[in-house]
Amino acid sequence: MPVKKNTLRLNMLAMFIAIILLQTSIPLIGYIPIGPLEITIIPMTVVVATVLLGTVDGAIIGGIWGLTTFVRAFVWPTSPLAAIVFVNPIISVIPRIMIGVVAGVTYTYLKKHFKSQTASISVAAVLGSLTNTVLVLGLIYLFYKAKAPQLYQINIKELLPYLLGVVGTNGIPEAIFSGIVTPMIGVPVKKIFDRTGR
Amino acid sequence: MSNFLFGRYLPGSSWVHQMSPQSKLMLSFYFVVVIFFANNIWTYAALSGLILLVVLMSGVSIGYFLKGIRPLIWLIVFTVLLQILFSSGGHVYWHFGPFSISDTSLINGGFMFIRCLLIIMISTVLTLTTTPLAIADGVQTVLRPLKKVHFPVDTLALMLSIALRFVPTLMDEMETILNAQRSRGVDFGSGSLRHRISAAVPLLVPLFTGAINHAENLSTAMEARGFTDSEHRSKYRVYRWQRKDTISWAVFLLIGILVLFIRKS
Amino acid sequence: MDQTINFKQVTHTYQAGTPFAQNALSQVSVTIAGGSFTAIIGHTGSGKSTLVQHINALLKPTAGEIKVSGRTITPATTNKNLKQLRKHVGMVFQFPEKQLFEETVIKDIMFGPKNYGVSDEEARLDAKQAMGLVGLDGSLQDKSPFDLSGGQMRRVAIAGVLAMKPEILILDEPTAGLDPRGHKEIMDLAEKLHQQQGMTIILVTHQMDDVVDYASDVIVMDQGKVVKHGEPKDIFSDPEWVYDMHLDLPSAAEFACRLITAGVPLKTIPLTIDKLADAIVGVIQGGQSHE
Amino acid sequence: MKDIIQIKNISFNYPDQERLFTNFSMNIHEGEWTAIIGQNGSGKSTLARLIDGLIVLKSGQIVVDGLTVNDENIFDIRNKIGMVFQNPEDQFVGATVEDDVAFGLENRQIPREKMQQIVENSLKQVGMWDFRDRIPANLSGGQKQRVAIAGIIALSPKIIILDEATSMLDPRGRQEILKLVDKIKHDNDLTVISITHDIDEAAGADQVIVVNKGKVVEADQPDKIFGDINKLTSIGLSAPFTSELLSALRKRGVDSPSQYLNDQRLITWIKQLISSK
Repeated sequence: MPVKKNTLRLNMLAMFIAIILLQTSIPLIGYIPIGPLEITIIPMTVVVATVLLGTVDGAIIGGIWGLTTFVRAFVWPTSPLAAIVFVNPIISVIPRIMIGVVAGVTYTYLKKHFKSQTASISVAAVLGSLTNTVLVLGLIYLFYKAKAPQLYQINIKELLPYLLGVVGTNGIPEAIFSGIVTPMIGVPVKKIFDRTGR
Repeated sequence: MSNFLFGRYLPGSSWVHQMSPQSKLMLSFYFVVVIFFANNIWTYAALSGLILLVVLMSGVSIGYFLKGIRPLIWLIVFTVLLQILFSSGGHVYWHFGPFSISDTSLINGGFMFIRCLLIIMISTVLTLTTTPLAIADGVQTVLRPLKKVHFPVDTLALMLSIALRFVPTLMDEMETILNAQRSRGVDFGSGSLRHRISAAVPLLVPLFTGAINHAENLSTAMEARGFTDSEHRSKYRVYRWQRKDTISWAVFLLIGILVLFIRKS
Repeated sequence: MDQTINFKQVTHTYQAGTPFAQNALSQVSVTIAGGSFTAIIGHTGSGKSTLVQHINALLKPTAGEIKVSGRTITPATTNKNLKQLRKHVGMVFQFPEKQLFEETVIKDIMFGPKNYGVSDEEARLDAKQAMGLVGLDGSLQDKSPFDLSGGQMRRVAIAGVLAMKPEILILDEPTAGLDPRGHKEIMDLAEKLHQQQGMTIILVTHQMDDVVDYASDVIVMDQGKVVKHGEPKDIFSDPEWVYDMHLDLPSAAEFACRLITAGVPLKTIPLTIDKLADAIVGVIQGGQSHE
Repeated sequence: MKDIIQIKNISFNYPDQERLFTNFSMNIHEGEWTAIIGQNGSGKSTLARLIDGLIVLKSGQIVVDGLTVNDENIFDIRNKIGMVFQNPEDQFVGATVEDDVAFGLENRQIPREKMQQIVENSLKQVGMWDFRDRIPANLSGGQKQRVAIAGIIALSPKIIILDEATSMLDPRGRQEILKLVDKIKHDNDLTVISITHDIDEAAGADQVIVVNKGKVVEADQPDKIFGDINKLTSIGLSAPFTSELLSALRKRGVDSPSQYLNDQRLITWIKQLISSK
């Protein structure tokens, strides 16, 4: 139904925010624990939102996830890692925003040059997911290389290899699965979405 | 399943309940910042005293708080252990590779424990005494000055309020979808990693398409009720600044200054 | 296999042990006969949906036990090995079209059988057969389910359950939101499955006309308890009681009550239009013979 | 009687889809309850959206209370029309009951003091004032529809359109909502358009418009339409209970009228039949 674009956009964003809030609270649809690690499927949501709504809105949804991560790091951390790392708003928010940006730019580019939507979404998802991992890693390194973090007077420098290891081992399978599963979600959902835009 | 962060609000009419959400929000933030400056027994004592006062004024039983902290206890223990094992300096009792235990690290570990507790306590008071909606309104009020630079504060607030309103709806739908796919033979939460991640597809596709339908129908309904844009609307729900807010701010500021004076420089 | 479903002293409490605890079923003992067409009625919140979700162990009892197809479900039942049970007990939820997710109609219908380890070819055959059962044209199989009309989508979803070849089929308000034609098609399908395939049908509904038209057994629930269990004529014989349960009478029975109030001497309360017409004709002819 | 809505020769289709309406015309009388019936996919709901300007017309004209539906008049027209939609969940915008009723008032920038009065008054009219601080998750479908109706009363419209507003409710909830709308119609002198496939509801309307495949099949009083069971079933609808009963009696050799009788008249007729024998 051709309702006004701004109303529809407002509500689409609201629904995705609601979904992110659900995913950060319910493990089954947000995190898949594997041993001591966990693979999060929220980047897939951010990528799907980006594919539907565009780069800017994807970045907004990513940012909202980041803010949720930041607040929860204080109130209700999902893992010890979160309690240490994500209390820094730059580490919790910026990489999440960048998922939307990178996935958006990639998807927009690929969509123009390649026919296969599945492939476009897949590549956008892999790059989006990797962006998250690389940026979180990079920022941890940047922030904790030199000085101890304010909150916990710990000498994180010693912890650094461990942190990088955890994030890295999470990040690789996360990217692979993002690439496989995101198109399986994104293609049918995009179909429905395009129909509402008419 | 519905008993997570949204089920935490406890209705009541205590002093803390009656404060405006924007000042509760700002004071919680301020309190966390002040915690960063605490570094000796006296500063922690002052802050602990303050939080005790807040808990008393919230009318919520202490037992309820402790219950809330229980699931986080391992996390706190882990963080404290990290603190103990990795902080350096002082008289070293034991060390192995990168790990060491010293008198300083033990004291730091203790402070760490109190610090975690304080942060959890203040945020718990906030969520127990303030509805998610009021928190969203509080955010809107706090961000209001940004309107001057054309930041769409009201749009953001409306978006947030609609999102919060739809969380229970989507959660119900998700539960139904989960049950429907279980009935079709999906085993959630077991099997290989690949299997477990693929299991997200029959959950998320219906969840997303449902959400898109909600967004579309809601847009139609909103426009039928005269909605055009979010920046030109009057506001039904207004939280007024009260004397309780002024008094609370005064107390918090006082303790803040006190902490700055008695901290180890 | 014996399809009888046996509830023994089943209690279910949602969020047990929290301040939000809610008793949804209390000490329910009831037997649903294999091969029956049983309707479960009761006002919103009476525990109907909670009851049926125990039959395929989506919910487990807080106390008591359920026997289904030779399996016993108790509070200690784990989530493992429930697959076989769930294959036996097909469950069609309210607005089942909301569970569709696959690229094509046929893939979506094959999803269930494949989860039970059936080969691709076999799943495809089962799916095609299910499409025929629900009256979906074969030409639709490669379409996206999202391109179909609402009524067709619902039939795809039902086919997805039937393709698993269940012996017991639970339908939770299967006609909600459909127009009269769609309504009749779905209900006729349920009857066909019951009569031709001998399936046990359990229908959760608010539509009393469907209860008298299709069901042989009725379970009435109120506040988490089974308050009556019997044939439709037993259930609706006491209109006062039916209204006390916040339920309606079938249209014919309701109209009959109004006729009686208006002074028409009907001896019983007929449940269907035909019976009502017979009764009225009876009164007319009875009147004639007396004169 | 004045026609409060005139639909003149409209045509419409969704992009990439078959033509839904071709040269479609109909009128709605002021102060009446008009039922528009037809099977799913017959275009009933689209019609409601066209009248409220929620979808843009391709050709033809719709006039609502003297105003042509176009971009210029759209807000005046939406002030005159209140719509209740099918899914109770998807029209509840506010976080709580009172916030939701206030939503339409906020859009019109009504000052807060006045809003509080109107919200209270509207919620009392639908019997939901005691539920004012509930969140939607804790309300039944019927209660949500009541709130939707309160949100409409708050804007004092002249026309209420029920777009299958009761189709997702249980029979009790359905009756309660219809009774409520009827009361509100009388108290406020409103015109009601009910889009429905509930035949027994349509049988109680002042005027019935039967729509099939984008055309008006019939527009008349229920008496003239509901006698013919075959015609109704041929377009996917069912007949009202009383017509079914008359037909069953006819089959049993009872000489029964072919026109539609409502419940009361049928009871009277049966009584006469018995006493005359």
